[in-house]
Amino acid sequence: MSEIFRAKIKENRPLTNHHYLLTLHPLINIALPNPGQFFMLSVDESLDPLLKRPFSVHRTVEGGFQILYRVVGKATKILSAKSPGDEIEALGPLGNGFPLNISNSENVILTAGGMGIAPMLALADKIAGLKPLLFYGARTAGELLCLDDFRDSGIEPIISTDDGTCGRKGSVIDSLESYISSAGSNNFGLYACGPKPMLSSLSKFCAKHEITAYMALEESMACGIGTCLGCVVKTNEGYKRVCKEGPVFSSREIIW
Amino acid sequence: MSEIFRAKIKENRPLTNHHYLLTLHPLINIALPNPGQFFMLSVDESLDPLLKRPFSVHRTVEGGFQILYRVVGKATKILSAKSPGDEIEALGPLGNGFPLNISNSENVILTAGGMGIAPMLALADKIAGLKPLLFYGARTAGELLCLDDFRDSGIEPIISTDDGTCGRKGSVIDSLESYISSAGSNNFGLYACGPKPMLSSLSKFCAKHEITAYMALEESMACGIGTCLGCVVKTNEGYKRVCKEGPVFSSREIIW
Amino acid sequence: MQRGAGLFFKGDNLVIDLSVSIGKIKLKNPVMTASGTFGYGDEFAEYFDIGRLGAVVVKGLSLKPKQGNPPPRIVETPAGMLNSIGLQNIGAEKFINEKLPFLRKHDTTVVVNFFGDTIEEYVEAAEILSSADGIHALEMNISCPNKEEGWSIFGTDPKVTAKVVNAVRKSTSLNLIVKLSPNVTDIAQMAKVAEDAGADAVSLINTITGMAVDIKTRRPRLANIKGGLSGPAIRPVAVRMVWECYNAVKIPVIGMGGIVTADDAVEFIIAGASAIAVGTGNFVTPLASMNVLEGIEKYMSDEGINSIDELRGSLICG
Amino acid sequence: MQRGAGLFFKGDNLVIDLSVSIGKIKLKNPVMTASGTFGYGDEFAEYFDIGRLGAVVVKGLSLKPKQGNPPPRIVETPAGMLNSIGLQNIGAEKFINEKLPFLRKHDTTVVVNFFGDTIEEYVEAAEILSSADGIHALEMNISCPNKEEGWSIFGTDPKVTAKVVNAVRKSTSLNLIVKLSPNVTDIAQMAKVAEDAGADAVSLINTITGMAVDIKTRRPRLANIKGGLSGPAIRPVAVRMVWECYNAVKIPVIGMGGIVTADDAVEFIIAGASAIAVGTGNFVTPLASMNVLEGIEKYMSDEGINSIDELRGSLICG
Ligand SMILES: Cc1cc2nc3c(=O)[nH]c(=O)nc-3n(C[C@H](O)[C@H](O)[C@H](O)COP(=O)(O)OP(=O)(O)OC[C@H]3O[C@@H](n4cnc5c(N)ncnc54)[C@H](O)[C@@H]3O)c2cc1C
Ligand SMILES: Cc1cc2nc3c(=O)[nH]c(=O)nc-3n(C[C@H](O)[C@H](O)[C@H](O)COP(=O)(O)OP(=O)(O)OC[C@H]3O[C@@H](n4cnc5c(N)ncnc54)[C@H](O)[C@@H]3O)c2cc1C
Ligand SMILES: Cc1cc2nc3c(=O)[nH]c(=O)nc-3n(C[C@H](O)[C@H](O)[C@H](O)COP(=O)(O)O)c2cc1C
Ligand SMILES: Cc1cc2nc3c(=O)[nH]c(=O)nc-3n(C[C@H](O)[C@H](O)[C@H](O)COP(=O)(O)O)c2cc1C
Ligand code: FES
Ligand code: FES
Repeated sequence: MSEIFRAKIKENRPLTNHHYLLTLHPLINIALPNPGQFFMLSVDESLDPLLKRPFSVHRTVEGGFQILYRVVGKATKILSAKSPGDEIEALGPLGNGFPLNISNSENVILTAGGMGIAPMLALADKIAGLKPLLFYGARTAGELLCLDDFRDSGIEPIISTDDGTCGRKGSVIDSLESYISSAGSNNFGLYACGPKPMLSSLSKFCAKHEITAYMALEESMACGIGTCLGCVVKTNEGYKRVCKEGPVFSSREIIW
Repeated sequence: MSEIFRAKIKENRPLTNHHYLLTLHPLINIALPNPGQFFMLSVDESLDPLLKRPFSVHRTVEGGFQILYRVVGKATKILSAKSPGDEIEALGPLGNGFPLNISNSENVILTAGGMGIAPMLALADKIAGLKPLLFYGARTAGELLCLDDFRDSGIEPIISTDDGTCGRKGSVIDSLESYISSAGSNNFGLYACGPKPMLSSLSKFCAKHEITAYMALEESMACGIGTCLGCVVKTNEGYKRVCKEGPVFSSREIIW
Repeated sequence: MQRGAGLFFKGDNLVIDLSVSIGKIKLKNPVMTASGTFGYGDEFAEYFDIGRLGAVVVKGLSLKPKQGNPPPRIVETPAGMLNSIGLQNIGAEKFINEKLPFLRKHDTTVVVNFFGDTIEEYVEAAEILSSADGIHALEMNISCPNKEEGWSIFGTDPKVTAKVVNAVRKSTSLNLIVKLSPNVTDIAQMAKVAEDAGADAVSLINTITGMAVDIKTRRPRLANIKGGLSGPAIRPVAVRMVWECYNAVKIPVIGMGGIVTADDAVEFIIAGASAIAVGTGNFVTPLASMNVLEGIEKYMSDEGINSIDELRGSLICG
Repeated sequence: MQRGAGLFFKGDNLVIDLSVSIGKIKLKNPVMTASGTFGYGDEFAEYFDIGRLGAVVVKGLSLKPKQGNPPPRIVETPAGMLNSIGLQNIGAEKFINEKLPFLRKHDTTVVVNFFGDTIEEYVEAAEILSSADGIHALEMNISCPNKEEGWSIFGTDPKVTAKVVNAVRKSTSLNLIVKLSPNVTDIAQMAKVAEDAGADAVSLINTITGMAVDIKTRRPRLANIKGGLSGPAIRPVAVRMVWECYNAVKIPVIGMGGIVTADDAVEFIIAGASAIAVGTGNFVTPLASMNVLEGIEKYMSDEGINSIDELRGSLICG
């Protein structure tokens, strides 16, 4: 059950120059969001921006939930100027979320590129007991977020950066692939979130090694609830809606 | 010379539930605005609202100037939520302003209806030495603004309210007319600002008594600088631009 | 006061009558949903009782299922959005079997929007839909390409429009609403063509064709290159066209284009709309249609207007 | 780097060439002003050096002065505005005597927008303007009523359009830009008609006809009832139409409609515009055209694009 509701901003903390951690307290009771689910947020009443914007649940906290966001355009810029006490309208939780009952629980791997880290903390909170590994890539050291939060959950991020300023130089996929190739096992439970090129090359890698990855996709959205058919991705069963059948899909079904 | 400039909000003080006193400090040197002149203000970068909004200069103060505004719609609502330190874009000072050298300096009368009070304080500041009378009408006592500011300048407002909650019950024009009719002189210098029906009936009264009133008009504006031809009023010399030939016109020239 | 029923009583006196007639059917209030923005109604039932609406208009259906255009399919523009969904739908049959039973359970008028690639497909779809139980009216979308005549749009050539509306008219006895394309020189002429061809009502406007470019990649923002512009940005165009059609035809005009609030809706009714539809507004907030309904009630009660009939076309000119 | 001159040098190497050709004339950069939003240029000279612009296009002139429509003449709409100025202007003669000398003093191309109520008026105005010194091009506005043929718009009937453009073409040897109305079914057809009738370029879009209603008074918000919609709201429609015309004609296309920032302008150029004009954007901030010019320079330098020719029509489809 999702709801349309007003939420109070509890905190809107800058983490870097363009990343913020938003804590929202819904003014009504809403369903507890699952990792991989998302909310549509209105930033104000103006007709520009017009549509709500989708954001993954980053973490559930006492009294509400958190969103980790990057300022990229109109809505996120306005959001970044909001103060504690301000209210916004929200819709959610939406989408399917990550499947948590994956069988091969011994080698669980989280893979995040850039803002793809946002839903991973909620997931780590849920499955910390499975002692997952986290492969985390960013452009540069200054864009790495929430490292301590993962460490607090007992997960030491395996980092790569495009410019080599932290961890291994190169893409997170390179890092992951060399790990898996050397591990000598295909018994992996993989979760991933990140930019399209990353997910697409991860899908190819997984196909080759007969691994299934669950990946959270992004598409431009208008409604977020399955009615506009704006957010589709191509799958082997035709177009599916990222907001409704997703945002989490199996790497086996997406046609890139 | 008018300028396009950024200004810092020094104060944005609520006076009633829907009236605010905004103090702006331009970040560059601008010409000192004359009473009756106005500024076009952007409230933010959003395309809704799109156009700048015109506001009379209420008072010039150390470091800048003040605007007295009422929240009526989109832009004024957004403006009312601004905080000291926020910056906005402004254009001005614009328009002609009140002529200050009216000959019959012995009986100077200011007439204000509703928000028409906004430019009157700047005018009073300039011509306090002429000991003007102020006839001031509002719907109800709670909407009377800046009474003490006028008193500080030695002007005791002659008040009327539509509902009789303060001063004489009825329109400010009734009040003014009965004063003038009983004064036995036509030697008046009249300044007025207020809603159209008030200015129109004042014009008729002035025509009958052969008095000239200078009145600040309002029209919807797009550019504020005379290029769009959107803000015209009908005069006995054809359409004139409120933003350029006005906003102050002689009551003799306007065709209502 | 009883909300949502169309008739409002205060004591024993009838106070506000929200009901409106569209051809042979009566809606309990003038608030409809615009096709393609409300799915088949089921998703919205999670947020409010869709039975309170004057009518639910479903996503456009064709004879056979259609997969639509490749993504990206939507992009936001100033106070509006472009879409190139490409009329993706589950097909008339699946709709009747899987979606209609749900709608039948609600106390609202069901309007089915449909289209075809050829006149025959229009006719066949109309026939199948007319034989189903629980459909109160058909809305034919003529803003779609005509496979037989060089893929030009059915709704932009008066002769083709007359032909397709005539053919559908003969194949259904249901209330027939013709949904007009705004991408024409003379919308009033198109409304007259629809009226003459037997339409019970016209609805307008469909989206205005537009385009947006990603200046980084130098590609169109929609995979389909062009798309349909909707939302508040187009409202002034929609209100103008509704007024022109209201002055040109005798059949009811259903107005839409950029309605988000009740004030927006009232503009259309004053300009001549018998009913209005909320489209992109449903994406701004899923409660938009309810907000519009409640706001119209409030406006009428504030202004002392007793019936939509009194408000409709009441524009004072001059 | 030398700003505003069109050619950019870094050391001895030519880096960015902003100049564009419109028919027989060359603009130093593609940034023009849209008629009716820049007056006769003098007001804006208070805020920046108008000599930096590619071209100044002045408010539409007619043979005789016109007083225009009664107020209210403008109303804001979502991300746009409606205007019904009614083509108020001081007349061709007064313009030549009182305004042109000022414009001549600036190092910019002067484009004079004009119109008539009849074909004869168009021709006479064109002749008078052609004989004046310091006018580089004429832009004929065909979005205005034709007194002789039932007040329908010159620019919406291809036959009438051909007639009036032909007549003007014969009466001037100046560069002739035909400004198209977007209120038509097929804009590409209208561009072709203008090309065939001898236009050196087409410019588009003019405003889209719209309307707004004050729900309190139940009156139109414009005294003239209908007006022209402009501003960012219409940009997607304008970009689409520019692209359609670019693909249909060989003469240059000048794009406008909702340009406020350089990014907006670049969309038009990628879609095929040889030059662009800032209209309503000038009201958002009087520096809009300068911001657009500087932003285009920056975009080209960031993206490593050396000339507008390279950017124009570079849309990658498929
Ligand atoms: C299911 C889902 C979950 C998401 N979760 C998060 C999250 O947890 N944190 C977060 O920061 N963002 C998240 N996003 C992306 C977020 O929705 C966009 O960043 C946001 O909508 C941008 O809005 P804006 O108005 O600031 O930018 P706009 O002004 O709309 O766009 C600015 C620029 O960013 C680009 N852009 C817009 N949306 C996206 C996108 N989805 N991906 C890449 N580029 C885009 C545009 O093309 C444009 O160039 C998520 C998206 C989806 C679909
Ligand atoms: C020269 C000039 C000087 C002005 N000085 C002041 C001033 O000192 N203080 C002040 O509070 N206001 C002043 N105004 C009016 C002010 O510009 C408007 O109130 C403001 O533009 C409203 O913007 P908005 O976006 O909040 O309202 P909108 O959303 O644009 O409009 C909301 C409602 O208010 C109505 N409205 C809009 N503008 C006006 C207007 N000018 N007069 C009456 N109704 C209007 C609209 O029709 C609409 O119904 C002045 C106007 C002019 C032309
Ligand atoms: C995502 C989307 C899908 C649409 N699908 C259809 C459709 O299938 N059939 C149809 O006739 N109109 C369709 N429309 C047009 C709307 O019904 C409506 O006419 C238009 O959007 C204008 O109204 P609005 O501005 O309120 O959205 C669609 C519009 C949108 C935004
Ligand atoms: C107030 C105003 C006056 C205008 N006057 C004219 C005119 O005289 N002649 C003309 O061809 N176009 C005129 N236009 C149309 C503009 O030149 C331009 O084509 C249109 O506004 C779209 O561009 P924009 O969205 O950037 O404003 C006018 C537009 C506005 C807003
Ligand atoms: S965003 Fe509308 S269907 Fe997914
Ligand atoms: S507001 Fe543009 S001319 Fe006055």
